[in-house]
Amino acid sequence: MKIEIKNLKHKYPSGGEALRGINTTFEGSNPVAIIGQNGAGKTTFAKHLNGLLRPTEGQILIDGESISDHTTAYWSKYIGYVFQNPDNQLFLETVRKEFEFGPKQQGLSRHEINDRIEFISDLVGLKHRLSTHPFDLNATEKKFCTIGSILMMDPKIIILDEPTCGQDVEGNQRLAKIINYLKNNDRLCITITHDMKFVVRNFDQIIVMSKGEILKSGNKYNVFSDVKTLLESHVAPPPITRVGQALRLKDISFSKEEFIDHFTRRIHQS
Amino acid sequence: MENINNSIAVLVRKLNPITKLLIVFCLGIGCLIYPLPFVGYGVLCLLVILGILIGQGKQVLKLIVGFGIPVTLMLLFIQGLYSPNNKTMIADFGFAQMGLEGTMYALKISSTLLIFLAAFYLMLQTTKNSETVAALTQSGLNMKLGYLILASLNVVPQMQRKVKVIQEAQESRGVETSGSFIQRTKAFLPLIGPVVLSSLTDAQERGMTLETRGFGISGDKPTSYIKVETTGLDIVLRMIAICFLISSLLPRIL
Amino acid sequence: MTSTLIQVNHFSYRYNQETEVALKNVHFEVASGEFVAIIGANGSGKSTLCNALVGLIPNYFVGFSEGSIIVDEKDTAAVSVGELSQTIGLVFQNPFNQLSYTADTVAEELAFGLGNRGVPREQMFSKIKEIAELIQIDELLDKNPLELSGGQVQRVALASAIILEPKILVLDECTTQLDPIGSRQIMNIIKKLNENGITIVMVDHDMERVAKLADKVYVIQHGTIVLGGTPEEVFCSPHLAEFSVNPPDYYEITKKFIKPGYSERDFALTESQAISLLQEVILYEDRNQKPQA
Amino acid sequence: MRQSFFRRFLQTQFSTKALVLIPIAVGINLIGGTLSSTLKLPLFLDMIGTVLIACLAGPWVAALCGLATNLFLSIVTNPVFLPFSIVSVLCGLVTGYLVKAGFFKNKLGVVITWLACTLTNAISAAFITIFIYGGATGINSSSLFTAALIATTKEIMLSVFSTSILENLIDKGIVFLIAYWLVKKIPRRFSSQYAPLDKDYLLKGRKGS
Repeated sequence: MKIEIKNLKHKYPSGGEALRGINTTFEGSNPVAIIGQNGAGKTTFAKHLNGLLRPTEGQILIDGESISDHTTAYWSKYIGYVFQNPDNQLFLETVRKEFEFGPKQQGLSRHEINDRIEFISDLVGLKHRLSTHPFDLNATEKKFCTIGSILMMDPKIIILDEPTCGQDVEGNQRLAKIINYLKNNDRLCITITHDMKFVVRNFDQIIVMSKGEILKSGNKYNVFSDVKTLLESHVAPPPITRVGQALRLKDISFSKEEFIDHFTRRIHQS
Repeated sequence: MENINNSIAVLVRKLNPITKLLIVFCLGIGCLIYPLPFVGYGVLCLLVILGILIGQGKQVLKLIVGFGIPVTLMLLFIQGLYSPNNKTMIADFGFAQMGLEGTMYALKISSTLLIFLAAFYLMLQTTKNSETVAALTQSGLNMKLGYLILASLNVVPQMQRKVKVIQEAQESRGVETSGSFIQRTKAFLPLIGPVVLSSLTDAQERGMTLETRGFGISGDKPTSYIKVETTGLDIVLRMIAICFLISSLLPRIL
Repeated sequence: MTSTLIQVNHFSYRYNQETEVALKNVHFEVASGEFVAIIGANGSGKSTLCNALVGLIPNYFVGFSEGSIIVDEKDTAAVSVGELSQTIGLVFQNPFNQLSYTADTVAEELAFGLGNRGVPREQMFSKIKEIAELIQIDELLDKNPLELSGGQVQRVALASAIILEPKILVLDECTTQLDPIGSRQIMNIIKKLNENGITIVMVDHDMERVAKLADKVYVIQHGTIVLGGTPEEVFCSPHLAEFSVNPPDYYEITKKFIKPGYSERDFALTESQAISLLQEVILYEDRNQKPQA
Repeated sequence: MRQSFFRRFLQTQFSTKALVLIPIAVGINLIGGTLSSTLKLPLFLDMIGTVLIACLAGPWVAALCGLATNLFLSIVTNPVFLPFSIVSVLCGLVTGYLVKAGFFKNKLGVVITWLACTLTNAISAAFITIFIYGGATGINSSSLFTAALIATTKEIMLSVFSTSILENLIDKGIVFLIAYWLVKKIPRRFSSQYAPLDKDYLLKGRKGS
């Protein structure tokens, strides 16, 4: 699936400009991270991608078809959107029922739904929790319940809004696993996040937004070596990268392994 | 609350909320007690004039026309034509006869309704809810009841915002909220469900906040940041309001 | 300065009608002026512990407890939460659930707790002004709290807790719903409060931050404290991984390169430590290799 | 003496935990109405919150919730709603006491509660409509229906009452259906905070586990 965004602009009814001309294309299955300060327009942008918000100007084409031709409910078959706060969508008494909800809307067969539950509940780590009430889950599990309920609809593109907020170590590892699964199964994952450690570990493509515009787009090496963009968008590189930059290592490092490698070279070259 | 700053508006805004409540009450009840409906319409005219003076004329008139006229017509139909008290017939419509007693009754009810409506509206436009509650708690209303009124007024808009977000979240899960009648009916539960469940958890947390801020601890008499004053004008107006109420009683007693 | 402010004595707790206990034999002490961090996986009982410290357990929540918690010589089970709020304040995750919903302005919001306490109106003004300056919300005082951003509301929540002049502040993941700038502002204020003598108990997932700020760290798992001590002791523990906690990244990258003789320390837990330590390493290596070159 | 009784009554019935439920129950009541109008359903559905709160926190909290709902409506939309607070209060009490007596545990009980509440609502609302408003509170489908009935039967009382009961049967029926469905969805973690304490000791766990 391919999403083309052409000169997308969005104005609030109050008159403020939230998006000021965005041009980009999403294609393939390399996961994309959208970063930037609060108020940069990340969520407003993402909400256009499944038709929740309609462009004031410009257009969005999904495989050549204009997004405005159908409702969000129609697009939900192809594009899944996981909201930041799980409480905004959970309302059934067991995790299993939450998982069944989406596919039932699509009219999938009982058999197929059960197969998917089997697989998805394992992927999101809730296999042993299927008969639990979603509100009895802890913060991590609750988040994965909402992610699972969207994955159950098997969308080609999935948008995650701040999935890392309030997550513990295990939650972050599981998220990484899910993002990797999506990548390997030809599904595109677009994620909004503030957690730079998480970004550099899991995303091939990064979009930096600021004041309703795309400031920079590229891989982590391009983005985090561009000091001007980082300053302008108030994005701080992950801790390891900062240490590397402070020590003036020649190559930029994003993981402990990379750092150790680069630092070893630094002390041996001297 | 619109900020019209002519001297009368400022004066009305400065009145003690209890004075205003008392005036609303006395005007309404007074007109209800007085046997003829015309006093009520007179008072209503005065209220409209007051509304115009403090820059709310348009809204008050809109209220009277939009709500008052239909109600009056309806009441005239029900009471004027079919009241069991009708004895003196004043008009004949063929299918029913119009009675004087019922017509008078209908007019009185509608005038009282409109006075309450207009006076209450003007009061709300010129008073902050928090001031009213502060005034009431200072004259003995239980803290908890005061909290309830204010919290309800503030929580509900917050919840309505939440409904919007939930609607988006459920549309993203394939819930059609704008399709056929059956589709729309089906959408009701996925929308109200998260509202109820998440609001319950919110309420629990808000309770924690109240407790840790010492809400309802026994012992100290609570104080308020909002100062409500009772001026000489307040006392004069209160006396006039009560006099109005008593004088409306006179024709009944005499 | 080393007097004990909080004393948790073999405290256990189970919520009403739950099968599992939420806290099991928790036992630790907090000294006056300390900055304590509580870390652990989600669902391990961190929030329950916070609620117990401020007296919401057992006074607000329904359940069963054993053991006791003594806060500033008061048994939390014996006094009301309201009374305890003069000693210990709580700020938690969701900013908008920490408003009283009775106030039209931030100033009224701050006055809510004072009003419940019966503080005369004249005294409210000076207190509100003082706290608003401390928490940097003076320009918000006349705004409607419901129209502020999450970060601003969280600062208002912090101010509403501080204005009651507690000796201890309990922070339950109070920055998770904020963006990096918002949480940095909050953390700076908290640091300042701690420097002013307020004891802090903070639940957090950000290990870099915990290592930088905390005097003591407790790791909690399945409702029990499994590890405790200074950040150095805790993050160097060989068992850390068993409790689903990772040390700050700085630890591993420095540990790897520090050989005896480089420096007094042999690992770093904060960014500045890491940079200065590794600079020493570079200097040392440069010096040692030059003669051979 | 009366003052202190009232105080004590407030203390026991309206703990902070119960009190904070009222604003959100008011919200649920109103949102039921707004939702059904945004979804263009021909219903009011303005009592869901009151029924829920009756199940969680008892009759008096539910009654107060009814009062607060009408107070809200009269402040925000139209003071006409104020006298109808009595209706909401009575409905809250009736529902609350029936729930307390265990009527909400099975479907038959829900039907009984529904009928009881409908009757309470219809009778009290009809009384207020007639004695305070003289028969109509505005022009809408129900008052037009009332007018038509009056024109044919010539009986004001009977007409207002029949309109009221018809309207309520359907509306409250759906309210109770939704509320019953929602009550079952309330997580135990939450409802147990309003339930009486179970009797087992702390570390022994619950019976049967």
